[in-house]
Amino acid sequence: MVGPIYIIAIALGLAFFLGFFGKSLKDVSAFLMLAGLAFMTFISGQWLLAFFNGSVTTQEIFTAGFRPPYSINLRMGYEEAVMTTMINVIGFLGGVYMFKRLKEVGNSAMSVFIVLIMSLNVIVMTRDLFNLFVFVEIGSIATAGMIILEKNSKSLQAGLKYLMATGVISGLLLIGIIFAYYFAGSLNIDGIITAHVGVTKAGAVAVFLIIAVLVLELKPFPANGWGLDVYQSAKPGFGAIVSAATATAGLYVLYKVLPMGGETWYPYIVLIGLITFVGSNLVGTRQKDANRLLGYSSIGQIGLVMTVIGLQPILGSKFSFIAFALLLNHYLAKAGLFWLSGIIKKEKISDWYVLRKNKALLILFVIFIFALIGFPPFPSFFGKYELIMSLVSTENIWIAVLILLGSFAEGIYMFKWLGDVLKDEDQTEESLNISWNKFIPIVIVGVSLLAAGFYSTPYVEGAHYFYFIPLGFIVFMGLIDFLPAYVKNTLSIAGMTYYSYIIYPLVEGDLMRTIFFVIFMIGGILTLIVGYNKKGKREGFYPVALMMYAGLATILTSDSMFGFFFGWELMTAGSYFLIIRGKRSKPHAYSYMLFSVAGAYLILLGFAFAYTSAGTQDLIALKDIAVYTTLAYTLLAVGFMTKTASLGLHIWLPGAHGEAESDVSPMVSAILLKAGVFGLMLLFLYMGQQTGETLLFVLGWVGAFTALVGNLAAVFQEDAKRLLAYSSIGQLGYILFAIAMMTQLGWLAGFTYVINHFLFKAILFIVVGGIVVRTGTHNLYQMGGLLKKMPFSFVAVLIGIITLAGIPPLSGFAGKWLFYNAVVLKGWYIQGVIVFFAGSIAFMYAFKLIHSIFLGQLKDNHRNIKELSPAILIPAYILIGGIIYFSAYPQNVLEPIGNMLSAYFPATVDWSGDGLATTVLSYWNGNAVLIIIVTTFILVLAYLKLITGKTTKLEQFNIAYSAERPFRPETTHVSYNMFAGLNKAIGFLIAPGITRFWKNISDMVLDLAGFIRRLYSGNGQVYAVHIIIYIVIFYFISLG
Amino acid sequence: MDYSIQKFLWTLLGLFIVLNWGFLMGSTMRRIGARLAGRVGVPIYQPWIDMIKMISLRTYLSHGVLYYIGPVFRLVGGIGMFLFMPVLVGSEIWSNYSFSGDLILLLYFQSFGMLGMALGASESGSPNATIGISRGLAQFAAVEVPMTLAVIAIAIQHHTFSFSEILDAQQGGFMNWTLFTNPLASIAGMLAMLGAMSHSPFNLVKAPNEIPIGPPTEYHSSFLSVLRTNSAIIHVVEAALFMNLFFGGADTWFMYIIKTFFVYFISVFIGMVFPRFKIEDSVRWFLKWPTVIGIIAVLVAAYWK
Amino acid sequence: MEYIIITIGFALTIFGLYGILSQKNMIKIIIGFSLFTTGINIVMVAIGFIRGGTAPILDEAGKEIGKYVDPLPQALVLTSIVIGLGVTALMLAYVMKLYQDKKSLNINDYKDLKW
Amino acid sequence: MGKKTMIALITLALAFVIYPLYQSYNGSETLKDVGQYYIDNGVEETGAQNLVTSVVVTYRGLDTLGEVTILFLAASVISFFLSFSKNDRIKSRSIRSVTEILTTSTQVLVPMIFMFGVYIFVNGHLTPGGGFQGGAVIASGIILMFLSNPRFKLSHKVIQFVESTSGIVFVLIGAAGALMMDGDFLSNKIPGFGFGEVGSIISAGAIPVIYTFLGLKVGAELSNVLGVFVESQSEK
Repeated sequence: MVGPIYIIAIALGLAFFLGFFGKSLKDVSAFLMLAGLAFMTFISGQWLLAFFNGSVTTQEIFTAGFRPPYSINLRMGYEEAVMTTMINVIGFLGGVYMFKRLKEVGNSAMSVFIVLIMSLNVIVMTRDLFNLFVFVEIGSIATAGMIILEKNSKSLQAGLKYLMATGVISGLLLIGIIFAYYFAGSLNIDGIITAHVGVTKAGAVAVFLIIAVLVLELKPFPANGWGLDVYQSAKPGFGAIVSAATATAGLYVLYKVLPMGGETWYPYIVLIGLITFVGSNLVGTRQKDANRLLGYSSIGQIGLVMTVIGLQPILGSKFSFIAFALLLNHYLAKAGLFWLSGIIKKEKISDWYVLRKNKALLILFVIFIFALIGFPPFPSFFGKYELIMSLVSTENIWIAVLILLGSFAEGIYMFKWLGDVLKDEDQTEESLNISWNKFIPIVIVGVSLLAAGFYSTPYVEGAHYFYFIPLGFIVFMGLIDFLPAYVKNTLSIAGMTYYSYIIYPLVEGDLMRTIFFVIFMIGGILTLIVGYNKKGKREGFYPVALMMYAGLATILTSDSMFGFFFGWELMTAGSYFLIIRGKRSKPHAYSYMLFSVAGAYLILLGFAFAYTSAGTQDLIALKDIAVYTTLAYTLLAVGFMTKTASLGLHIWLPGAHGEAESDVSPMVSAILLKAGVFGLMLLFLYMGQQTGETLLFVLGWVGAFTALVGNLAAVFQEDAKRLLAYSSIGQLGYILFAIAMMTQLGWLAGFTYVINHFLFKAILFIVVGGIVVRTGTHNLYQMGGLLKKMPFSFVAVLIGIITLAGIPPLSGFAGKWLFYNAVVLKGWYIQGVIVFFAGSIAFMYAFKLIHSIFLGQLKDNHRNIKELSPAILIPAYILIGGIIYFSAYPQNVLEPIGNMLSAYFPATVDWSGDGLATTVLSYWNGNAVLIIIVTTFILVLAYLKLITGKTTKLEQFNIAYSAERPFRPETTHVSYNMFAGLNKAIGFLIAPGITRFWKNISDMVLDLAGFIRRLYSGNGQVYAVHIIIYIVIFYFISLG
Repeated sequence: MDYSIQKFLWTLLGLFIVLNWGFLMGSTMRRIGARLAGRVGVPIYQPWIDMIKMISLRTYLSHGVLYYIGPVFRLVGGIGMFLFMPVLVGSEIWSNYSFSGDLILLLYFQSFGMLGMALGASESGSPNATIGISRGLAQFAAVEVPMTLAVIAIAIQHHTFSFSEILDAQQGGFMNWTLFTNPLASIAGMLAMLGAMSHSPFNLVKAPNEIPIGPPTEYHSSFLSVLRTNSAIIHVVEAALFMNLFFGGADTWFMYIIKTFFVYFISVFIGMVFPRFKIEDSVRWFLKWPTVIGIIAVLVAAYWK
Repeated sequence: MEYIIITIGFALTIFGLYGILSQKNMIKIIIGFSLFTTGINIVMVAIGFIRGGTAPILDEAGKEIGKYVDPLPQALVLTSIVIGLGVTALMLAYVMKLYQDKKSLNINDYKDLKW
Repeated sequence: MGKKTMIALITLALAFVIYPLYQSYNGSETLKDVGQYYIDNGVEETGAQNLVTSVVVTYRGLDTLGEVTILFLAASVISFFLSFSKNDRIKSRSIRSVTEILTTSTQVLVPMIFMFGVYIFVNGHLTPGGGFQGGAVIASGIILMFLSNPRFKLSHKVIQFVESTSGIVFVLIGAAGALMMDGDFLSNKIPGFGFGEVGSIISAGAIPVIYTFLGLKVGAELSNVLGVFVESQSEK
């Protein structure tokens, strides 16, 4: 095997050798450089492989034929092999990426570059402090050189600031080193570690200087202005190297040197790392310049890894996986993003929409963003999950909380950026010109990210390769994205059907899961059918839709908390992309994402508490959590409620559902929301009545007010789809209220609402969505009189709203009936009344919907409008079939559920054979009611027909209207501000206070960020001062 | 004779009685109102004449299918309410179809007719109709609150939603009437009734001088006759509902007629003396006093239980 | 003797640092850096000092004394001098370029990148 | 409180931080064992009687390699600036007038300075001094040439050549050590380079060779840096 020492020999030999080449032979020299980097990669790679196979053990490489401490020695162990390979790979790819530019500048640039990579290798391998110092210096000088590959005044300034900063800190490093030698009598790291110089005050100071400087090399917040300037002004191609390779080396050095100080230093590293992670990401929220933003993010991520390094004693056996997963994730994603930035060549993140001109790049961009925020299936997801679990289970809750805060702050700007990229108006004609040498490296890192995620699976308890099956299909759908929509639609439906078939055994026997299985999967297929009326390719729709359904399926089938969370995040990601497809949905998708991420973190914490008390990842761990019981359950409940859009957490929903595409709205409204309900139901069942007494009581009130406010807001909507969206909020309020009662009747009511809401909301959104597309307007008052044009749609909507309003004989009433019984038996009278009030309000918007669309005056521009396409009507009518069946035979559905529930709650409702349901309070025979009403209806209709002769049809405007004929439908169609009276009376209830509340919070965060970032005055000298102050403060915290 | 057919015929008979009693009551009330206003008023048999006139009209104008179906919905709503409520206490024959559902069913079945009316009227495309409906719905929603509170209070008190049981509990002397056993609930309920009957001061729904008779604006001839039939029935049934809830129900047809008349008379009488509310005022009003009383009623009932 | 040396060393380091942090003229800042590094180098030499020791050259002259100072710090100093020189040269080059760019040596004029 | 005072305070705070180091220092009587080891075995192991040299070139040869690299880097980076300032390079630099004394003395001195430099690095393993010192001296000669003749231009080709050759030779010698069985990188026990008799020019194995090339390299690099500075200068 080729010795690691040849990394140095080759690199330097080549660097010097390139001097021979004149300007003429640039190509040769450039290829030589690449060859050299490739060979370095090969050397470290083969060692890595050998260690992977276990065919070698840690090697000490001696120089000059003497043993340490008398001479310098390097070490090549497993860790070193990994690090050097990472460095060299990025070096090689970076070389490929910057190929042209390096050639332009000339041989010297290539030499500098190759020397830089070499120095990083040595920094990782060397075991000699002074040697470390020398190669750190080489690194910084080479960096200072590479900065000015970008030839402008800014990069010059950045370079000088960088030199000043590194100059100061390396001087201090030197002092530390020489005194370490003075006290330990050796420069060898191991020698110093064994010498325990830290025991004396002075020795401690020496060690402190070394550690402090190595920390500062990692650009800790806030003493890092110089580093940020480098990121911002250097060529992105080089920014990738700094962010990925240099940081990797620096982190490893810190990890390597930390033992010199002994255990006492780890907590301080944790502190520094946390401050850096949170602070840097917080300040990043205000950043508009892409490269600087990436700088903030890089520093943040490095801070995170630093934290993990500091946590090494706590994490124990899990340390290696967590640290490596997070490091690798950052390394790949950040390199990719910087390289993308190099292709885009746009400073402002708001100009990045050009990325849309190239689908492949766009997808890669998305991958990188989601990897950074820690979504599945990327390594950071596994890493963060394990990290939080371990932290909480070792009572380090605050660290966990801060880490999640930092990640959230990162999410704030990353998703803002993503939104801009996906949605911003494309104002430029110029197309991206992408040369292969820039494209390939990005693809490589992108793919490696996915692979890395896949291979992290075995390291995490509860993770299965099984979860990746749907992902594979999604990737496949992504690859065939060029096909026309109907083909992909068919494939998706087939795929989903098959997958449902596979996973059905997993839910079979568990009735609750089966119900949600039907809602998620069958509902999913039905909503996909609607997609058939879409023309063209519908690029990017199917992968994300399937991603959402895959997530839902995973939530349903997973038996471990990890699996649940995996599915949850997958579902969130998928739904985000579905929602953001809508024309005006950028801000709504953004707030949806923020709420989802925050909610997910709460859930994660809750799971961590469960894991702590039960010691297992199995979902059963949620049963009677022992530690921080109330807190844990509250966190989980609130987390799930972000998805059910309960009052206070609902502000994302109206826009997200209202602005979504016509067939996406039913997906996210009728189906997606139920995921939150499923979560809550699981939670409540595990939590039990006693444990959650107060929590449940509060949630009951929340549910009631959610129902009231949601419905009230719906009444005053003029936008058809938003009306339905608000109505969803209300309906979910009912459900929350119902299941919070924790009685059999309550849960029966809850299930009835779940099923009904799924059925009628799907119908309404499918049909209304179709109509919105047909009429080309969202506004109810611009529709009207469509009954004659779209009778089938009308019937569908009519059935929908009758169910919604809970009017007998349709199944909506079943919910109301159960509700009344449940409320009175539970004794939640007042809440109950609020809910019933909400119910009668629901009737109002139901009428407003059907009236404004189908009745009243037909508009001139709709005179020759067509009925909706079968693709829309067929699914709708299938769902109507469901409603009719449920209405006619409620017993067949509700009795089994009741029996299932009686396992958890005392049974309070029983069913006689002929469909009569009785409780101690009341009785109801849905079947009979339906028959009676239908019969009466027929009789009365016959009677009317009998007494009525031949009717003549009137013209549209032929009405008694204050003794004159109106001539314009607009003036005659009463829809706008329909319930003015009600609005005057109780409109104040829905003043947008909650929206304002969240607005203020976000403003506060941004102001804080804006205040902090004034530290970065741009003056290199000030940055040097920062460094000194940082060291002093660090000293007083650690040794003072 | 087959039981179900027998039952059907008895119910039909009951319906017939109620209908005519409704007509009679209506005209009587109009006469009383006229007298209070110092007029003579219509003859007692006016409603029947109207019916005959409307049915025998020649021209039948329609705005479309729903315009046609609307009145049917409306009437089914009225008849349904009659069907799902026992007429006479403890009488098997006169219990109608109340076995298929109870108070809760009835409360929600009110909306059935309203929906039909709303659909039919608003298909006519007349803004007056729609305005009337929107006001009606708003007021209905507000009225529901004290109504629900009263019903819940009663349900707590008697621990049932079933009419027969509520009625049984009120038998044996008027002191057992809910009116006396649970006065607060009764007050709330009666106040709600004023709204439900939508007489003045809560009749802005069909404000005769502002939007000519509101929702039914466009209706005439046989359609209107159906609506009139319904309103005749519904008035009696609504009155009967409150009678059953608060006034101990009726064990004979005679008591039935007396009590319904009395209950109905209350609402009309108040209508005579009070001016009309604006819709937002009536909504506020119902959400203020009746609601407060209702809440107290519920709390009291809950406390006693 | 050695105390004087190390005192001077530390003093130079601190003064140099003060110069780096306080001077506005970039040339002066660079001079501050040279002071800074020089001070550190002196400290390093002092660390290697042995009372009564001579230069670690084992020729006749040295052998007579038979007591040598530590050769290691001296070797390190050699290295660090060269490094310091490299850094200084680089800084000068930067400053030169910046000056050609804006015709100013005041570091406060170079704050284009901030926040 | 003025800015300067604040900075002074901050600096003092740092002084306070490192004060324990100063305090702990007491000039030692005895060597650290590493130092002692060099004194005892340095000569036998490396054959150089100047132990600093043996430490620099052999024991800590890797540092030295890094050192050279740093100079090399500095030179290369500064030479970026040339390509940098291609555009804004002022063709006609106003030339300072040079006094007779300077030119004449230069002609006399420069050769001697070069000689001296060469002497220093050739004897690096015997007497104080070595590659770096010698290189520096040579570069000082170059400065003199620049001063005496402003039009003087270094030939980059030559410089590049010297630099690269010497650098490669250094690396190769280092690698040669490693290529031998059980040998190490940068060891100076290389066949062909006898240790000779300590104290003579031809001794200490590879050290003199390395030092010679180091001297050349350092000289070349320093002069290169100077040259670049002079050329990219634009005085108006």
